[in-house]
Amino acid sequence: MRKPESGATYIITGFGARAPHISGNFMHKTARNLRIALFAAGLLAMSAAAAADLKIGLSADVSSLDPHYLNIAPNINLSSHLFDTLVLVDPNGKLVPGLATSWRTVDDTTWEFKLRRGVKFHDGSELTADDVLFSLERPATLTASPGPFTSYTRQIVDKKAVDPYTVQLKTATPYGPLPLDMSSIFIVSKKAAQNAATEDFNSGRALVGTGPFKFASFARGDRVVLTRNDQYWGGKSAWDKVTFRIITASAPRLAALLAGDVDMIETVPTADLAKLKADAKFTLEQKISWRTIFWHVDQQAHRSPFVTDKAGKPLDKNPLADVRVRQAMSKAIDRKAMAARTMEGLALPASNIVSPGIFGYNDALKVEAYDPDGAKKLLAEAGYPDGFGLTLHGPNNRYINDERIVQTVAQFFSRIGIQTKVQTLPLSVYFSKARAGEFSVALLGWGTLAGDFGLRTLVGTPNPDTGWGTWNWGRYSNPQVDALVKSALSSVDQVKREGYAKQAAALALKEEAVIPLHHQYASWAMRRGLSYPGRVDEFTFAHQVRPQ
Amino acid sequence: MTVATSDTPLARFLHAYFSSRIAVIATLVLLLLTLAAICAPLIAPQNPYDLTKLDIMDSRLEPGKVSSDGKLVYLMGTDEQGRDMLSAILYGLRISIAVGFASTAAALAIGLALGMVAGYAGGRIESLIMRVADIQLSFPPILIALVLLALSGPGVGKIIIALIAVQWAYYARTARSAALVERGKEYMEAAAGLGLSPLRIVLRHLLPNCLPPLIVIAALQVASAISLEATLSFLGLGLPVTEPSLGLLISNGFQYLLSGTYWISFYPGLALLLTVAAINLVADQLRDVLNPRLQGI
Amino acid sequence: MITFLIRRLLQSILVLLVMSLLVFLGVYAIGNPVDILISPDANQAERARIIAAFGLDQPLWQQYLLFLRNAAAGNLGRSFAFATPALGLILERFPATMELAVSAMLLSVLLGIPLGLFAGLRPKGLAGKTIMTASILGFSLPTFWVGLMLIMVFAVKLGWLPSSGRGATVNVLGVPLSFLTRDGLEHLLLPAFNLALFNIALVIRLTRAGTQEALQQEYVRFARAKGLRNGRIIGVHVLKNILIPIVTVIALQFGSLIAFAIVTETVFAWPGMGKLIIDSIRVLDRPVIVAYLMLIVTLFIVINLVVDVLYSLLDPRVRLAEAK
Amino acid sequence: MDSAREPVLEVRNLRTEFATSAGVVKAVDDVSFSVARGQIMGLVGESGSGKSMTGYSIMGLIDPPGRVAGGSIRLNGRELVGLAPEAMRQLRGERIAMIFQDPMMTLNPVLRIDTQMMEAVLAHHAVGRRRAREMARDALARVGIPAPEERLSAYPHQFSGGMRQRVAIAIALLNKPDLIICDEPTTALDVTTQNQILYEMQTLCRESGSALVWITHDLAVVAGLADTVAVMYAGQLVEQGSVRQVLEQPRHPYTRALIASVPSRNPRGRPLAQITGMAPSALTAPSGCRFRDRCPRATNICATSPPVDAEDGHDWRCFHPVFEEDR
Repeated sequence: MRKPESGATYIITGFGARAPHISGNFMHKTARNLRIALFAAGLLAMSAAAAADLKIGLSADVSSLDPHYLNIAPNINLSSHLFDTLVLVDPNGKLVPGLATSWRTVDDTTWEFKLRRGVKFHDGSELTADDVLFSLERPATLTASPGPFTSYTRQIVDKKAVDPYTVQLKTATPYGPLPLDMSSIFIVSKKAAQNAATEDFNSGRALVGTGPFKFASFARGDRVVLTRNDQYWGGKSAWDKVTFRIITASAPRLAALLAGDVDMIETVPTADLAKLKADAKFTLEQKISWRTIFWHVDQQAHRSPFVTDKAGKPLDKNPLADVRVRQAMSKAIDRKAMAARTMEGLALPASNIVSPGIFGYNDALKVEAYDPDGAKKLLAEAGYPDGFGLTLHGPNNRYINDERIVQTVAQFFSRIGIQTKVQTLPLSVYFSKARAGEFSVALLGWGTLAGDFGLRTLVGTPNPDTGWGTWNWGRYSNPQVDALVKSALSSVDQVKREGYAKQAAALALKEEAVIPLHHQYASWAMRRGLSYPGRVDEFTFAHQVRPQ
Repeated sequence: MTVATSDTPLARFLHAYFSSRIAVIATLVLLLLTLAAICAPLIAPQNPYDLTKLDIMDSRLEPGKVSSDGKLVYLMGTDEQGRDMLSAILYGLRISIAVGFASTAAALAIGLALGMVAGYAGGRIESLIMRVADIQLSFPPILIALVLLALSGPGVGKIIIALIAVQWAYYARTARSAALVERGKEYMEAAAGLGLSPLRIVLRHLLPNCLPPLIVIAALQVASAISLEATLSFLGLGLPVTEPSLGLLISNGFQYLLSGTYWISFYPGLALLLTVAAINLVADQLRDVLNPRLQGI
Repeated sequence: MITFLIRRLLQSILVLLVMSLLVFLGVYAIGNPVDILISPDANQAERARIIAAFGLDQPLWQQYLLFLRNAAAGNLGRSFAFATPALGLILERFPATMELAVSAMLLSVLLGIPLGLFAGLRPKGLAGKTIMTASILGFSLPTFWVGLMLIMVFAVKLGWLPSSGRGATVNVLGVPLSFLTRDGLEHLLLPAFNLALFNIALVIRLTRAGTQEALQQEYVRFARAKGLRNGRIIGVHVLKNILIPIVTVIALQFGSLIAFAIVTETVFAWPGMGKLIIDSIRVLDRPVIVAYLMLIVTLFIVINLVVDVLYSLLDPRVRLAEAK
Repeated sequence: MDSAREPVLEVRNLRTEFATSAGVVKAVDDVSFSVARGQIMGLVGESGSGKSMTGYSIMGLIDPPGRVAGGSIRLNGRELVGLAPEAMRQLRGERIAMIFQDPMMTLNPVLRIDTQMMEAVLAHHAVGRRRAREMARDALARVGIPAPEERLSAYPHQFSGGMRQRVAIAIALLNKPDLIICDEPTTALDVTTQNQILYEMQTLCRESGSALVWITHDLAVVAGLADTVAVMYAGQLVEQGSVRQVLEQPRHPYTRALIASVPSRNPRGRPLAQITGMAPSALTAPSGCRFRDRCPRATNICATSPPVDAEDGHDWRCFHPVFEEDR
C-alpha cells in the first residue's frame, strides 16, 4: 500500500478534485478499522469458535458465479467477495483505489492505471497486467449473455501493458467516466479463466480471484459459502466463513433473522423497521441508496395510450406534453407524506435523478413542495380545469414498495382532478411494454454513480446510433440537454465534467423531463454486536461487516 | 324444518339437508357473506376503490381508530394506503366470490355441454373431448393456471379464464359418465324411438340426471377456485392491486404479519377462511344428501 | 399392454409439443427476456446483438423449429439467465423438490390415515367430528398463509425449528439428500407439513369415507361373525380395502404436490424447482420454463404408470385381469 | 316343538329396536323360539319382516342405532343378552356361526382365502399357523372344494358364486359351532347349486350335530330342509311348529297366503294367489294384528294385539286362525 505517486498523477474519485487525497485517507482509515476488526475477531474467536462465522440472508438469487456473465446486482454482490476491480467503490459511492493504486490520463484519450504490487490470487500466483488485459477482453467473448458487461469495456479501443504493473487504455474520443467503468469489471486470473466456460465458474474450478474470500460451495437458489482469504491485500476479514442464504421473500427473510438462522439480512421489509428499531437484540442500518425513483412521462405530442377524458375516451392531444401539466403533477405529490407513510421512512424526497453525494448531484435543485392548489391552477392554465383520465403503470416487486408508491401517487393525482387508475405488472411484462412506449406514465428506479451517465440513458434523445436514451421511456428530447451531457461525458477534467452534468440536470428537471419522487434507502438489519457501514450502491459485503 | 311433513322431492331434500346443524350454520354464514358481498357498495363505510376517498396519512391504523378527518371509525383498521380494511374486505369478498362463482358457472356450462355431447354422440367426438379432458386432469390445477396466467398476464378476466380452463374437465367427465349411464337406460331408447330430437332428449332427460353429482362438484370447485385465486394472487399472478380480492389483501398484509400489524392480513384471511370453509361444508352436506355414494373429496 | 404404452407415449409427445408451443407463443407475446436481463447501461446496438445471439430476432416459427430440432437431440437449450443448460439447472434442484414432496406425501399418509380411520369409526363422536371439521379447515386455509404462521410460531416465537432453507445434505448415490441429517430433518419438517396440509385433509376425508363404506360391507359383518377382534377387522379387512383408492389418489396427488411446492418453496426459501420456475417466469427464461414443463410432463407420465402398477399390486382383481 | 331334546338355542321374548329420526322401530318384537341339537329350523318371512335382524340379534351383531331391548337368548343355557363384548366375540365364529346371503360380498375381495380362513381359527384357538392352515384345508375339503391346498392361496374373485358360498360355509364350520345361522345363503345361486348346497348343509349338520337356523323367504326350501319352521311378519312370529304342521295345516292367514303363493303348490292353470297390499316394514305396520290391513279375515278385534294360541307344539298369533273346515 504505497502512497500514490505525486506530480502529474491525480486521484480521481466520483467527486473529483473535491477530495484529492481520499485514497490516502482511505488507507489510513482502513488500516485502523482493520486493526480494530482483527482485535475484535480475535476476542470473539476466543470466546466462541462459531463467532467467526457469518450468515447473511440475501434478497435476490445469484444466477451465475461467472463474474463477467450477467450484469445484475446479486451476481456483482457475490463476485465482489471473490474478485476485485481496478477501481473500488467505497460505501458512499466514491471511487477509491482497488487493484489499481492510481490512475491518470496520459492524453485526452489514453488512461493509465498503475497496478498494486504483490497482490496474490487465491491460487498463489501474482496479479500482473496480463490478467487485467485478459479480464477486460473477456466480457466481449461471452456472447451468450443477455446482460453482458460490455457496456463498460466498449469505450476501450486499444489496450496495452506498459510493464507488468502498468496498463494503458485508449478510448476513441475523450471519455471521462472510464475509471467508473473500471469499477465494474472484475479482474480474474488469466491462467484459471482463459480456458474456462461459465460452468467452470459455477463449479468453483475457475473461481480464482484476488478478493477477500475464497469460494467454498454453491447450492443454487439456496446458499453460497465462502472462506476467508488470509492473503488478502486489504487485510484479513473478520470472518472465517461466510454463508449467504438466498431468501427472496421478505417475510421469511426477516423471520430467519428473528429466529437466529442468519446474523444479518439485507432489504429489510419496511413494515418491520419500526419493530426492529425498538428491539434491543437487533441493529438497523440505513443508507440513502443510489437508486432514485421517478416517473417517466410520455411527452409525445400525439395521442398517449393511457390518457383519456374523464369518460374514458382517448384524448387526441397529449396533455402530458405540456410542461405545465407535468409541473402540476409534480406539485400534486406530497413527497414527505409518501416517504413517511408509504415508504415508512425508507425514502428521501427527490429533486435530482441521482442521490445526494453522487457525482453530478445538483443541490441547487429543490424538492417540489406539495401544493395541490397550485397544481390545480396549473392544470387550469394548461386547459384542463377538470383534469383528465390517466392510468399509472408500475412494476410489482422490483423497487421497495413499488406497487404502493404507484397507488399513493394515484391518490394524489386523483385529488387534483386527474382521474387516475393504476396497473402494476410483473417485471417480465413491464419492461418490454415500457420500452415499446405502451405506457403514458410509468415508474422507474435508477441507480448510477454518475449523473451524466444517468442523464444520457434516461433523458438523452433516443438514438440507436449513439446509444443514447435507451431507457428514455417518455421520449423527452432537448438538444441543449443532450449537448451538455455530451460535454460532460467527454470531459476528462472531473470538475468540468460535474459542472456540465449539473447544468444538464437542472435544465432537464426544470422541464420535468421525468418527475422525481424519492431516493430510496437501502436497509440492513443484523443481530446486536455486528455493524455494517451501509452502502449507497445497496450491496451487502461481508468483509465490511464488523463485530463490534 | 316445517317442510318435513310434505313429501315432494324438494321437501325431502331440504329436510335431509338441514338435518345437520353444521350445514345450517355453514349455509347461513355463506348466505350472509354472499349478501354482504352483493351489498358491499351499500354497507361498506368507504369505497375502497375510489382513490380520492383514501388518505395516505391514515395508513396502517389499528382497528378502532378514527380517520384523520374524524368522519369514519376504522373497525378493522387500515392498510398501507389508508384504505378501510372492513370496506376492502367487503369489496374483496365481492371479487373473490364473483370470480369463484363466475368461473365455476362458466366451466360448468362448458364442461356440461362438452360432456353431454361426448356421452351422447360417442365415437370420435367423444374420444377427442375425453382425451383432452384426461390429459388436462393429469395436471395439477395450480400448474395449469400458473402457466396460463404467466403467459397472459394478470387481470380479472384472465384469472377467470384460467380458472375455467382448470375446471371444465371435471364437469365434462362427470357429465359424460352420467350421460353414458342414462344412455343405456330404456327410457332413452324409448325417447329416441318416439322421434324426440337429440337436443330435447339431452335437455329433458339426460340433464336432470347428470345434475346432482355436478352440483356437488361445482360447490367444491367454487371453494377451490376462490383459494386458487388467492394463491395465484400471492404469487403475484392474480388480480390487479387496486381492486384487491381477499387473496390479494392477505398477500398485501403478508409482510406485516411479523411486525405486529396483523390486521391487514388477519381479517381478510379470516374472511377467506370463513367463505371457503362455509362453501366446503355446504358442498359436503350436498354430497351427503344428493348422492351418498359419491365418494372422495 | 404394449399398444397401451405406445398410445400413452404418443399422447405424451403430443402434450409436450402443445405445451412447448404454448410457452413459445406466450413468452413471445409477453415480452423480450433481454429487456429484463440486459445491463442498464447497454446501448441499442448491444441490445440488438444480444437478441441476435439468442436467436430472438428470428421469426417465431423458426425459433420453434430450431428448438424442436435441438430437443430431438436431447438439448433443451441454455438458460438465458443462468448460462447453463436448462435441463441441468432443473435437475440440480430436482432432488430438493422431490424430497419435499415425498416427505409431504409420507406425512399425509401417516397422519391422514389414522385420523381418517378414527373419524370413520366414530363418525358421531366429538373427536370424529372435530377431525372432520379440522379437515375442512385444512382444505380451506391458504397454504402460503399457513406457511408463514408456522414460521412465526415454531421458528420465531418458540425457536424450535429453523425458519427457512434446506439443511445439511448428505450425498447418496450422487444425490444430495437432507433428511438423513438432524439439521436437514429440522429444516424439512415445517415446509413438508405445510405442503402436506391439504393432502392430510384429503386423506382424512378419503379414509373416513372409505372406512364408513367398508364398514357397511358384508365382508366386515362376516368378519365379525367369524369372531375376529376389532383390531384385525379394521387393520386388515377395512384398511386393505380402503388403501386402494387412497393409494391411487395420493399417488395422483403427487403431481399436485410438486406443483404446489412452488408456493411452499417461495415461503420457506426451499431451493427447489418451484422457486426456479417462478423466477424463470419473472425473467421470461424460456428454455427453463420449457424444460421445467417437459420434465413435469414426463414425471406425470411416470406417476401415472406407477399408479397403475400400484393399483394392480394392491387389488388382486386387477392383477388377474392384467395376467389374462 | 320337540321338547325331548335339549335346546341349543332358546330365544324368549326377544325385542330388537332401532332408534331412527322418526321414532323407535321395533324390528324384532316379542319373538320366542328354540332350536335343539342337530335340528334345522326354517325362519320364513318376506324381506323386511325382521328375520335377518333376529339372526343378527343372536349373533350380537346389532349396531347402533339398533339394540337388543329385551328378552333372552340362551345358548346351551348361557345367557347372551347383556354379555360383555369380548365374551360375545369369543362365542362368535366359535360356538355360533353365521353365513350370509351374497357369497360375492361376504368374502373380502383383497384377501386370500387362506388368510380369511386361518384368521377365523386363530381368533379362537392358540394353534400355530401351520395347524390353522391344515384346518382350513380340511374344511375346504369337507364342503367339496376340489384341490383345496391350491385353492387356499386363491383370491375370492377366482371362485364361482357357488364355490364362494362353499368357502363361507367351510369357514362357518371351521370351529365346529353348536349353532349356525344361515341368512338366505342360497338365494343368490342358481337352482342346481342351491340344491347341492342345501343337501350338503343338511348332511354336515347331521354329522356334526350343529343346530341350524335357516333364514329364507322360500317355503319350498324350508319344506325340503327343515325340521321346524317359524313364520315372521313385520317383526313378529305369527306361527311356528313342525314343518308338517305349519305347511300342511297353516293356522295364520298370512302363512296360508304365503303357501298359496308358492308356484309348485298351485294346480296347473290357476293363477297364483297373491297377497294384496304391500309388505309392511316394522315402521309402517298397523297396531294390533300387523297383518290386518291385508288380511281377508280381519275384523274390528284385530285392532288389538292378538293372543298366541298353541296346539301340540304348533302355535300361532291370530284372532281368526284358519282351521281345516274353513278351507
